[in-house]
Amino acid sequence: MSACTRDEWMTIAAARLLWDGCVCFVGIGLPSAACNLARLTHAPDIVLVYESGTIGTRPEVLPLSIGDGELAQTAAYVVPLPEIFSYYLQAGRVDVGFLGAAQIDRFGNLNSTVIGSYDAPETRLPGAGGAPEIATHARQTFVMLKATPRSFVERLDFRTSAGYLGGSGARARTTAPGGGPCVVISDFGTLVPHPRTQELQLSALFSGVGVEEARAAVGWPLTLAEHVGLIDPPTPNELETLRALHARTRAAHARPMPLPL
Amino acid sequence: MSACTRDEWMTIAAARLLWDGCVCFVGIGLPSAACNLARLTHAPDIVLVYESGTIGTRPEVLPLSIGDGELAQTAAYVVPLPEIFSYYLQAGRVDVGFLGAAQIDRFGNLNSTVIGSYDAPETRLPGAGGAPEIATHARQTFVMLKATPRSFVERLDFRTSAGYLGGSGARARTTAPGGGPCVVISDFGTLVPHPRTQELQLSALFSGVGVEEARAAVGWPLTLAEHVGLIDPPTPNELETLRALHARTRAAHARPMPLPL
Amino acid sequence: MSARFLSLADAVAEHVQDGDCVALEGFTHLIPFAAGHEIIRQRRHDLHLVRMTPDLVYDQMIGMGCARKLTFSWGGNPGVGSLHRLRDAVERRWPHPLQLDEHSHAGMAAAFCAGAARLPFGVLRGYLDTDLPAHNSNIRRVQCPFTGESLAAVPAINPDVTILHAQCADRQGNVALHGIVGAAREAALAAKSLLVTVEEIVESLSPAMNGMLLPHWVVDAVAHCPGGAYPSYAQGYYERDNAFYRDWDAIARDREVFLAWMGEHVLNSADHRGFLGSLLERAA
Amino acid sequence: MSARFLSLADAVAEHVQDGDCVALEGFTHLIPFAAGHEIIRQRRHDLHLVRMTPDLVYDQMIGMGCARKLTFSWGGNPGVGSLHRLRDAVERRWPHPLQLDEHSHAGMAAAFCAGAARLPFGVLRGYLDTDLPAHNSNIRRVQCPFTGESLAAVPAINPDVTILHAQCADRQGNVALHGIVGAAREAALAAKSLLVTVEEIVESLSPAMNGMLLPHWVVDAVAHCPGGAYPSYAQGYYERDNAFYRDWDAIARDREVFLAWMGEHVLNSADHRGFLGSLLERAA
Repeated sequence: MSACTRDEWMTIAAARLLWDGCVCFVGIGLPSAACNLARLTHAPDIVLVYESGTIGTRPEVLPLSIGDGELAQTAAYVVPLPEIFSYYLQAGRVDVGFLGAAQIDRFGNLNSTVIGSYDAPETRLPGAGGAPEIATHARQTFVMLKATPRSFVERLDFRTSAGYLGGSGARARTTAPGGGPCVVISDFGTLVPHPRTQELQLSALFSGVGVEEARAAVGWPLTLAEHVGLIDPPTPNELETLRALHARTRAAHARPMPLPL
Repeated sequence: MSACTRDEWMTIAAARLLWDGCVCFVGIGLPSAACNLARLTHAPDIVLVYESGTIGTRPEVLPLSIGDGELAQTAAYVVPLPEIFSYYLQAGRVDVGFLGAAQIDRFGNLNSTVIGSYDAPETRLPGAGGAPEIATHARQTFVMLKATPRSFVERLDFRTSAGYLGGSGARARTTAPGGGPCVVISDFGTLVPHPRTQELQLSALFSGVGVEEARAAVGWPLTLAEHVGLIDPPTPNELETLRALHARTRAAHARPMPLPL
Repeated sequence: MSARFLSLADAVAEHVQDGDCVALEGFTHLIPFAAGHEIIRQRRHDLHLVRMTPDLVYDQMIGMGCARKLTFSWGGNPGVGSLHRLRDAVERRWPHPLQLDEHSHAGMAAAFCAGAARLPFGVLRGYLDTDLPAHNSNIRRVQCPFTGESLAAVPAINPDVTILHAQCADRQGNVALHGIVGAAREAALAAKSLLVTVEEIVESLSPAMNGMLLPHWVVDAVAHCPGGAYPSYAQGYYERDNAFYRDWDAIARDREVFLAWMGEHVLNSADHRGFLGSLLERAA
Repeated sequence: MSARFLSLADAVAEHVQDGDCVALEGFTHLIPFAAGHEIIRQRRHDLHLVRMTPDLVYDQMIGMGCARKLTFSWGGNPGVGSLHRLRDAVERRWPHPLQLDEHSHAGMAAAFCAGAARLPFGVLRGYLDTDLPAHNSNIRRVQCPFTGESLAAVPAINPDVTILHAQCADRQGNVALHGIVGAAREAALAAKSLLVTVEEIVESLSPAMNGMLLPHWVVDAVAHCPGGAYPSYAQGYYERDNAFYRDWDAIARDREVFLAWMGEHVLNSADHRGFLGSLLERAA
C-alpha cells in the first residue's frame, strides 16, 4: 500500500476520536469521511446525523452534498430540517458536532463567512450554515481544518461560530450549553485547549512531523501541551477501509447520470 | 319514514350551511354528523379537518372520539397535533370552525369550562380543548347548542371562547383574525348576530316551532332579525342519508371488540 | 445511550418516582393504559400528571390518589361525557385536592413543542379574550421584538418522564408509531426520561423515511406489552373498545363502585395480561 | 380553493411578479431548477430571493440579474466550492449590488416555522456570541416571560410565492413529497401563494397517513414538469448529476462564459424539456 496522505491521516486520526454509540452531527467532506470510517471500523453503532434531517445514516458511499439521496435511503429516519435543529441539536441530544471553517483563532472561534470586511469582502465564503448552533449546542465539537497560510490566524475577520471566545472561562460564563471545541485536527497533528486558559496548544503530531512545522502553520505563538503525543500511523485496516470507501465513492460519483428526459 | 327528531333537523340545518370545498374544523357529536351529512349530500368535496390531525377525512361511520382510527384510515393525510393548530388553524386556513358549548351568551361568547366559580365549581366541565383558538382563527364559526334551562344565558360563568365580546364592534377592535360566530344552530331554529350590535337574534325557525318557544329557551330578551325565516323540513334524501349514517355508526360501535389477549 | 428492554413493572419502578411530573400522552389513540395501571399498582402518589386529554386512565389514577396536580386542556370521556373521578377531585376534593394547570389544546401543543426544543417558552396567537389567563399564571404575554405585537406565551413542558404506547420497537429500541400521533413525539422528546410500551418487538423496522420514529438513543426503556393501549386502540393492531368507554361512566360515578372495580381488575391483577384476563372472566 | 393545473410558463407568469419575495426551497433535494430557469426566461427582476442553501439555480438567477436581495444561510456549491456569480454580486456588485439578509440554518428554520404558523417571529437559542447579529438587524433578542432568559429572535419569513418541486400530485392537486424535505413544508405553508412543479401527475395518491403531503387547498398551482429538479435529484425518480455541479464551477467563474452558457441553454430553450435537450445535444 502506498504511504498515506495527510488527508487520509487526518481522517483516520479524527475517526479514532469517535466512540461507538456516540451521536455525531456530521458535515460534508473530511468530517463525513472520518465519521463513516469510524462506523466501518471500531464504532459500528455510531449514530450519524446530517443537517439535512437524516438520522442514523449508514451510507455505502460518501455524499458529495449534505442532501444526497444515499443519506436518506440508508437512514433510520428522515425528519424535516427544523426538527433536526430544534428537537435534536438545540435539545442537547448531539454528543459530537464536527465543524470545519476557513479560519480558526487561538481560542477555537471560527470564521466561515468572509475574508476582509463584511460589507466589502475580499472573499465571500459560503456562510454559517448549521455551524453557529452546532458550536453552541453539541456537547463537544471537533474541528477539522487544514493548515494554510490564512487558516490558523491571530485574529478572525468574522466570528461565525463561538469557540472559547477570549478564553479563561469566558465561554462558561455564557448560556451556551455545549462544551466547545475539545480538539482541532489539522494536517500536522492535533491541538487541544489548555485546561485553564482554553488557548489551543499542540497536543499531538503525526509521526514524522516536527514541532517547527506546526509552529510555522499556526498564526499565533503556538505553545505545547504538557504532553505532546505522537499519532500512530494508520493501520492497514484503517487505510484499506478508508481507501475502499473513497474508491466506492469515486466510482459512484463518476457514474454518468442520464438526463431525465 | 318517521317524523324527524329535533336533533336530526338541527344536523340537517347545519349541513345545509356548508358549501362544497369549504375547509371545516370539526368537533365530535352534532357538528361531525352535520359535516359528514353535507359531504354525503351536496358538498362531496368538503375538506374535513379534525383536531386530532386528520386532514381531508371521509369516514364511513361517525367517530365516537376525535381520535378514532376511522378518521386516520380515511384521511388524505394525518399530521401531528401541533401542526394542525399552528400551520392550519392559526395560519388562517380554516373556513368554518364548528363549536359546541355548555353556555352561550347574547354575543356568542361560549363557556365549556365550569358552572359556578372556577375555584369551587358547581359542575366541572371538560374544558377548552381546541375551542379558544378555533373561535379566534376560523374565518367564521358555527355554534351548535341545544336549548336547555342553562344553555342560553344572560351571563356566562366562565368565558372559554370569545364570540363578539360585548358586541358593537368590540371583537373587530381585537387582534382576532377570524370573523366570529356567524350562526347558532339550536333545536328551535337559528340565531345570527345583528349587523351592528352583534347581539344574537332569531333568524329562522324550524317549521312548526313558534317564536314563543324560542323566547322561552333563551335567557336574554330575544329579539327578532329583520326577516325571520322558516327552515325547510328535511328532504327524504337528507333524512335517509343521515339515518343511514347513524345506523352504520351504531352498528359499527356496537360490534363487540375482542380483548387484545 | 440506547434503550433498555425491561418488564413494565421494572420500567415503572425505575422511571416513575413519587412527586414526578409524568406525561402519559396519546391523543385518544395509543393511550398507555397498561402503564397507567402499573403506576396505580405501585401506589405512586403526589404526581404532577400532564396530558392534553386526560381520559379514563387519568380518571383512574386521579381516583386512586396518584395525582396532586393536573396539566391538561380537555378532560372528558370522549363521546360519552364527564370524567367523574376528575370531577369528584375538583368539585369535592376526593380523594384529595387536585391543583389544575389548565390550557387550550393549542397552548399545550406550543408548550410541548417548546419542551422538545428545550426553549423555555412557547408562543401562540391564543387565549384571546378568554378567562383562562385570569386563572392560570402559566399563561402570559410576550412582545414581538420586530412588530411590537403582543402574543400569548406558555412555559415549556418538560416532564420528568413521558410514557407512550407504540406499535413496535426493534431490537435496538428504535420505536415506530403511526396513525393519529397527537403530541406524542413532542412529549417524548421533551421528557428527561422516556418509557415506551409496544405491541410488538421486531427484528428490524422497515425503513421509516419520513414516517415517525423515536430513535433508540432518545428512548430510555422499552417494555413489551401487547394490548397495552386497551381500551383505547392501536392502529393496525386492535380497535377502540367503545363499550368500555360507555360502561366506565356508570363505574366512575360512584366512589365505592369505582374502588371495587379498581381493586378487582387493576390492583388484584399482576400485570396488564392479568387485567385483560379479569375482564374476560367477568364477561364470561 | 383548489390547485389549478398550469404550464410552468403560465404558472410563473401568473404567480411571480417583479419585486416579489420568492422562495424556491428544497434542501439540496428536489430543487426547482426548471422553475428558476423559467423565471430567468421571463426576465423577472428586483426579486427578494429566499433560500436556506442558494445553490446553482440561485447562482444563475443572481448572475442573470433577477435578484435585489438574498435571505440565506449557506451559499455554496455543495461539495464543490464557491458560487461564483453570488460572489461576484457580493464582492464586485455585478451585475448589480445584492443586499444580504444572512442567517444560520437554525435561524432560517425558525423563521420559516414562524411564517408557516403565521407568528410574527421565531425563537431559538442561537446566534450566540457570533458576529452575525451585528450585521443583520433581523436578528434580535426576546425575553422569556417566565424565566427572564434572553433568546434569539428572527422575523417570520412569509414569501409572496414559494416554489417547490415534488414527486407527484393527484388530479385534485394534492402534492406528495418524500425523502429529504428540508424546510419545504414550512416554506410552502408560509407563502401567500404556492406553486409546485411535479415529476408526475397520478390519478390518486396512495394514502399518506403520516407521510408528507401538501393538501390541494393550500396549493395554488401545479405544473407538470418531469425532470424539473435536474441537475439536483428527485428521490425515486432520478439521481443528482454530480458532474453538472462540478462543471458549473468553471462555467460560473467567468462572466462571459456564464452569459454564453445561460443564453445557449436557458434563454434559447423554450422550456425545461428544451433545456434538457440542449444539454443532450452538447454532450453528443
